[in-house]
Amino acid sequence: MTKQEIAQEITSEMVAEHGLTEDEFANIVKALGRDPNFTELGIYSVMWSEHCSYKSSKVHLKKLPTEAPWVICGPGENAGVIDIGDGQAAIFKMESHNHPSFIEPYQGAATGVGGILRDVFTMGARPVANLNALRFGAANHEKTRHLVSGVVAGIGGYGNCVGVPTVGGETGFDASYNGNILVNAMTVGIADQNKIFYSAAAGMGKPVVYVGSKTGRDGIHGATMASTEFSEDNEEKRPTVQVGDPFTEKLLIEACLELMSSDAIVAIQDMGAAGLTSSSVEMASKGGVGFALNLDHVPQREENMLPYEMMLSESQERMLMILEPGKEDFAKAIFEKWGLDFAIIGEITDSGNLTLSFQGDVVADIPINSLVDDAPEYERPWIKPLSRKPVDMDELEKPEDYNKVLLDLVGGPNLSSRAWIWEQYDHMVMADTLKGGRPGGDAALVRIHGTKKALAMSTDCTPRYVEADPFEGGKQAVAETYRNISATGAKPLAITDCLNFGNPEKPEVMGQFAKACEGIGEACRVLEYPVVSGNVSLYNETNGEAIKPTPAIGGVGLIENYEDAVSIDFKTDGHAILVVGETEGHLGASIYLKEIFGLEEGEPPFVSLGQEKKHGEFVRSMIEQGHVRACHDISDGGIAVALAEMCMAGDIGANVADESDSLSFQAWAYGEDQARYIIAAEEHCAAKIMSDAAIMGIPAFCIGTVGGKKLEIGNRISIDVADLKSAHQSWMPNYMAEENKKS
Amino acid sequence: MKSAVIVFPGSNCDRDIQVALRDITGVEPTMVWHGDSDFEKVDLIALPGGFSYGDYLRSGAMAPTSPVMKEVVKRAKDGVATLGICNGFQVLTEAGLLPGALMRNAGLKFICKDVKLRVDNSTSIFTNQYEQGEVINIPVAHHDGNYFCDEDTLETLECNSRIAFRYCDETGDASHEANINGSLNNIAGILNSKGNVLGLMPHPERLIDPVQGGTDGRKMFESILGALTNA
Amino acid sequence: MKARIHITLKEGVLDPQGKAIQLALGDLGFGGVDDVRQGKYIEVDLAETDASKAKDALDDMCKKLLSNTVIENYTIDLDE
Amino acid sequence: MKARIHITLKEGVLDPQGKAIQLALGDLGFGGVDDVRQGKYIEVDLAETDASKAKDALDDMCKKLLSNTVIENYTIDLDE
Ligand SMILES: Nc1ncnc2c1ncn2[C@@H]1O[C@H](COP(=O)(O)OP(=O)(O)O)[C@@H](O)[C@H]1O
Ligand SMILES: [Mg+2]
Repeated sequence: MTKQEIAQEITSEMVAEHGLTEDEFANIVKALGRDPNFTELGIYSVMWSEHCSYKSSKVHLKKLPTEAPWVICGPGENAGVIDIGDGQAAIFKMESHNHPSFIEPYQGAATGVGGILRDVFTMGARPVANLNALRFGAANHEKTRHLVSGVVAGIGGYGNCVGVPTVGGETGFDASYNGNILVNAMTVGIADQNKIFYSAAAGMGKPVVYVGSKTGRDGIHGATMASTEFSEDNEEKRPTVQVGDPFTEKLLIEACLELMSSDAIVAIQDMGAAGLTSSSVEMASKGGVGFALNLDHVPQREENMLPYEMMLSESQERMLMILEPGKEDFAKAIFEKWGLDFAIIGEITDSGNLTLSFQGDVVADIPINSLVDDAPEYERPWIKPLSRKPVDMDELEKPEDYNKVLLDLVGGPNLSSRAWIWEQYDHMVMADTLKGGRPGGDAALVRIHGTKKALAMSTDCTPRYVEADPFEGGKQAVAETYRNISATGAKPLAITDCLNFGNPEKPEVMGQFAKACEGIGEACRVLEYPVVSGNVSLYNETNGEAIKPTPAIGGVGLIENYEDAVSIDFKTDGHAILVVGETEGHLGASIYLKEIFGLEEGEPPFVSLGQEKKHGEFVRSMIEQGHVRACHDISDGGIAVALAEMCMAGDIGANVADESDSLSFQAWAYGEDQARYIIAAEEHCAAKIMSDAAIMGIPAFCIGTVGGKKLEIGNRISIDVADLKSAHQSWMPNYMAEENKKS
Repeated sequence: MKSAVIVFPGSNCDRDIQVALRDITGVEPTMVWHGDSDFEKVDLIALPGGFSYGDYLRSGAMAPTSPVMKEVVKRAKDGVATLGICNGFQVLTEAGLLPGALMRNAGLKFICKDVKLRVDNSTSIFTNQYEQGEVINIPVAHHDGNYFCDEDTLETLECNSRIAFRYCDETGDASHEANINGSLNNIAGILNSKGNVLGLMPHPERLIDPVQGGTDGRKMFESILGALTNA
Repeated sequence: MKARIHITLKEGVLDPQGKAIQLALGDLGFGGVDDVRQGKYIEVDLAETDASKAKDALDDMCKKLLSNTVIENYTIDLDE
Repeated sequence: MKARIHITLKEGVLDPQGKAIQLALGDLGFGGVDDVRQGKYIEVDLAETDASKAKDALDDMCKKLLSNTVIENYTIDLDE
């Protein structure tokens, strides 16, 4: 692009190329009272993109509950903040980097981690844990291995170097993600409540300061790319991919935290999608002020950069802040000590405009409120998703060999061990990851440094359910994190979400979105488990094929004394095994149907939120009272898979009675009824648990005992734990070993 | 016992080792910034894990260019106890305080998990609380831990009991299968000829409290404490 | 037949390694280092004896495995 | 003045990356790949205009930082 190009008149093609509709363009002209120039068009296009403006999703997101007495800051800031006692706060958020990761899996995933880390430390928190929710295409799809290998290496490459442990997540394989993988990264940080930093700019004349890496022409239009569908030839029209520099990020964390321990910062914001544009516009808009920036002062990595490029660049590892006047030199010394760029690029004005100057000319002058408040907001048409018929299990031939079924499930793509993944992540750096909270359990447990408290974290979503019934599926995703956290003994406090869906312009997709949001909201209300931050990723479609609706939920909870926490592994011979919750044998939309029969049919299990809450509270109180030796929630694959996981984790067998009664064995063993847990406890504790449960009207049954080398369930299942483990642990490494083999 | 932890830009296990040293020696270690060319007299110098200078170019390659390393090299050569963990080990080899080099893991992937180590020298200042041949459990977390040196060096290391730790299986056998990263002779940690410098890839500072999954790392710090306070 | 392949970052793509090396050289007292870019160098020994066939195969290898064409360029030199 | 530096593993030093590439090429169906060695390629822009001074400085850089002489060799080419 040359200077002439910048000065050129705006044509309708240019408007379309920027992803703006004619109506939207007309609104720009109205807001400005004139035609925008090229730089201004670029700025509007990113601010009004789906990614930055949430234009299709806003109306639905407004319905999510965001408050609780322990919520310090809900959605709207860089990340959500909750009270975890003793004057401390947990700050967290989840974000997608789906499109970039499909194009360049290593750098896409790496920069996704970098971006979410910045969202968290920009608020004053030291990041203490990373999680990642990943969805790949079918295992046999030609691109899948390459994407898995790149994404995992990228997440590890960034997180390991920065020195934040990657402690959990989830990984699924399904053909609906063949052309659109999902890479959702979550960061959790800890701050002192009196040292939380926000983004609202204030104070006429105060300096606007740029710190971190220099600006290059990286990823210009990333935000617009995340706001359109993929087509085959998108892959060719690659915008410059951003390359992450985790070393610089580490320095940036340390430098920012060092500066934050003083009182020099008025406001601070990371430069994420749409870089300098969105960071300055958001800071100014929140504070109701104007910004005058001199682009000549922006640290630049490449030559002859134009205002358009500087404003839209998505170069990584950069932050924008407002300093108290007089503190510039003090701040500069800190950034220089850490070897980072520091530049005063402008000041706060009372014009209410974003005014950019470049080589002596004013090159853009836009009312800030028009970029934010006038951004389009659509109530896109949607239709209620069709409800599915229940599956008639009697029509299906029953498996002959239930041992094989169980081995196929725990040794298949979706339930096999993810150790191949998490062993590439440093999940112990910072030395606060608790043994029982290492990856592989229900929720990750990270001790709050220097205290007896620990955070419990889990990401969950069952897209099979959301596809079958977005409302129930939305509820279930929230409920599963609630359960995973409760199963460790921690109290679930709040969630972040990452709502991954297809093209919102399609009424069916919008219907999924609307209903899933309703379900999430409902679950949050009943469970007193509000949404404090989140992210929406739409247009996850290729050639018109949408992904399964995937509202990934990241839950965070707290345990007051980590010595009380329990893990999923069966421990010792003789412990009684209990099931808490009602087993009704629901097989619709189950993993059993999908993986054993190849069927994706039926309604998902109904989620009784009342039971979820009651059972979760009960399990937590039993753990707190010290009655529980091991605990695991029952989810994909039902009782049989949960038992197998507990045996494998503890390297010990279990002898369980076939309690199917009036249900068929398959329904009893593999049904995915919600609000259930498996508990192992010493015999006298088991009796206490059952009597307490009876008093409270909670179903709790003893189904067997821990011990031996085999998992035995009635006379249908008898497998050496060693064989279960070998099936469970070998799928991923074997699969990935084929990486370069011709398909 | 006084100790110093050297902090390079990109170090990220500096706090972990600081906590371990404080806990076990009862004395707050001095944190020394890479840009400082001098620091107070200490009994132990610790080079932490992490990614000094991003581990760009080669792991540990750039740290020796920092001002503090001139002083570290000098003191280590004068006999001050010097411990390099993970990236610290890589820095020690790059700085010439230990022989050989740490190359990319044979499997090419980053590895983070608990591994078994056999203690092959239980007389050094770093290892005297372990039994000879004891099998211990310690986490590793590295991408470049594949120890290499020339044949003569290897023989010298073997003949002089300078191999402190080897990757092994549960029975203590330093088998091929137990060799997680392709290191020559399953080497996980080595001593210099005077015995005052130890470099190892595993992270003993991550296993000092039972809730972390065990306490096999404590004994290393207890060994150092015992050796250096009695001396 | 022996091939030498150079893989370098495309122009404009951030090179954190090169940048870090440049800084370290400065710390070591080397003045006047204006820029450093780091790439890969791969030597491949091929059984193929026909230069044009070898070149085609190498080109394919670079595209499919050796280079990441999203951010890297490659050049192939054949020793003949 | 621009220099091109090649850093390669010494003979006898096992090259895990090269081996992995060789295997992967085989898996991808490329036959007849007898050996692969991976090295580094570094481009340095120097302010120095005197070739012999530049060469000396570069040699020093390679010894002190760019290569690990325990395992690596280097060569320096100067564009003049
Ligand atoms: N991408 C990943 N990164 C780190 N840990 C993962 C990843 N995928 C799965 N895990 C871990 O594997 C275990 C099993 O995951 P999942 O099947 O989702 O558990 P659950 O069904 O209990 O929610 C969890 O401990 C989870 O944290
Ligand atoms: Mg989970």
